[in-house]
Amino acid sequence: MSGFITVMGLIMVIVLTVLLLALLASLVRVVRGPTRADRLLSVQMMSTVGTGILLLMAHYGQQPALIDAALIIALLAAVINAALVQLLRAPRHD
Amino acid sequence: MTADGFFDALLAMLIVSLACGALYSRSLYRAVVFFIALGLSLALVWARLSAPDLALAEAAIGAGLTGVLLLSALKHQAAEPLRPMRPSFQLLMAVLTGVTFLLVLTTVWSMPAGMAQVGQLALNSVNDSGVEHPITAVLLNFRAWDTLLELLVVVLALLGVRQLKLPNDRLPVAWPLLLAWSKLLAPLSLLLGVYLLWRGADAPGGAFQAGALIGSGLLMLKLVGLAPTTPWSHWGIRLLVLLGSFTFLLVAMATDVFGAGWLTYPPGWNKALILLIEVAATASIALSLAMLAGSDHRELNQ
Amino acid sequence: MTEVWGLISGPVAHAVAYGFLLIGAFFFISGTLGVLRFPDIYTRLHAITKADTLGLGFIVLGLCLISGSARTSLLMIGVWVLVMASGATACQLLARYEQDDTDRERRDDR
Amino acid sequence: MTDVQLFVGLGLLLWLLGLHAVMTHRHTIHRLIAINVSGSGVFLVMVSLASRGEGVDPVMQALVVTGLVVAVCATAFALRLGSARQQSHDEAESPS
Repeated sequence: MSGFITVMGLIMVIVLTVLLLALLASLVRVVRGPTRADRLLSVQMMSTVGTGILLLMAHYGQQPALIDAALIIALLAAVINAALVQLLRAPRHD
Repeated sequence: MTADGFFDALLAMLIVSLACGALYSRSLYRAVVFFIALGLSLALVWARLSAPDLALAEAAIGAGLTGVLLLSALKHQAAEPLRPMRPSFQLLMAVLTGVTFLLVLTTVWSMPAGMAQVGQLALNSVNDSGVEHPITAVLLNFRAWDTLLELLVVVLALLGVRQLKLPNDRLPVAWPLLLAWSKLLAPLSLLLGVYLLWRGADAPGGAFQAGALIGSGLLMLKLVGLAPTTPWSHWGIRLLVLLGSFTFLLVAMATDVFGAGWLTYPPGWNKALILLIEVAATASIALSLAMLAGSDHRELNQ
Repeated sequence: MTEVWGLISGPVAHAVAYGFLLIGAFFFISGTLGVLRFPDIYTRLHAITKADTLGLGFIVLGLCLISGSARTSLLMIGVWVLVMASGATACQLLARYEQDDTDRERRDDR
Repeated sequence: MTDVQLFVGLGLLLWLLGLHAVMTHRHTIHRLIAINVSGSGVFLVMVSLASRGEGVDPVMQALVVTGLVVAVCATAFALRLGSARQQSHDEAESPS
């Protein structure tokens, strides 16, 4: 049984590592761009990956409150996208 | 190297590269995006350091509000060229900060393990505070003075912004998709905020996280032009901004005059009083943060 | 009923759950590759908002099976639905922003 | 090196990187970002020191929650100050 549990732990670590590497990879998009939307796309990606990591950590570290944090991050990534579109859009020439 | 250590090292690497990106990008927009991403990742660090309260607060404040603030500041900036300082000066500063880093690092690493006495004291007396969650107990009972002053800082910041001559600009008309989306998102943030406030008594959450969350929902409505105007000249708005500090001060004075002393809640009443203060503080924080970030000339300077 | 519950919380279900986690990781890898390799913003948006959301869905599914508690599972499914909705909307918003930006003069990205 | 030491080191690094950037940048928004980064470094040091012992020190964490809210208020005020300055600068430059 103990062997079974360590396999599970290993899978958990593998998945967490994959997600963290995805987070690091999204930085490439911020650096290389080339457009503004591209750079903000990486924020969207980080929020999706970050929610995944938080959910896994909530299970792994027995901290159910992290699920709430994941919920908030998902919500506020959407707010940031909306803010970009509203604030940095070229104003209409009327 | 253990699995946990590997995870920590990756996380630390991520944070350092994000910070370097935020600090040393040539383009201002890139720096802002890096900074938003840094806020998101710091939430992961707080989660790792078993501080879920902070993860919640950072997710709401560091990732959401600060991002909107910086993006709206970016809008007003002219395309000012970034003039770096002389290389010799930069090098000097790098050497100075490097030496400081080594000195402080050796000091902090040699600090003894174990919790400070006051932390232990707080943990031991949570049961007398009226709430089960130790951090809420510290914020609203043991160190309520700090929290009261903090609410005043929020009000002060808003008053400070009122003194400035703000640019009077109009946002473009929002796309229908954005309107529909924010009509969905704003009630959701209110719901989630109330949920966090309610959970704050016995689990991570509380007035600040809830206030920041509701504030960002309100801010989003302001950005797309759906929110009713909140002019400072209206007495209701002023009352709502000051509600948190007033309630707190009233409770403090009442306990001082009729009870055992300044902010020493009478036994049996503490849960109700804490809840009262928290609800008032949440409303004030939400409105103040939304106005700090999103109100313009018409609303703040009459 | 007890038999069903035993099957859900038993070792078989756990094995399936960890399989779901691995599938989720696979989708995250493919989404990341898409973001790194695809040629323009529209295809990259596609990679992020489809592959990564699907990956998160599998991870949520796996964690739901492992946790076996209704409240946690509901919250996690809520997170997934929210990410799905925000992904879809963000995709549209960013793509339109990009188009709006290109339609006008090509602004440099300071 | 334990995890606490790693995160304390990381916090100090953030603090000093931010400090360095505050001193070497001229643009308002850049400087504000730098101040916020170094603030996050300070929070990081405090929280990792709080998780040294057996349990988690609630006083430190409560202080950091307070600090986050104060930081965002100060940043908002400073950014508004910056854009107000920019505006008066523009008005002084324009001939009208």
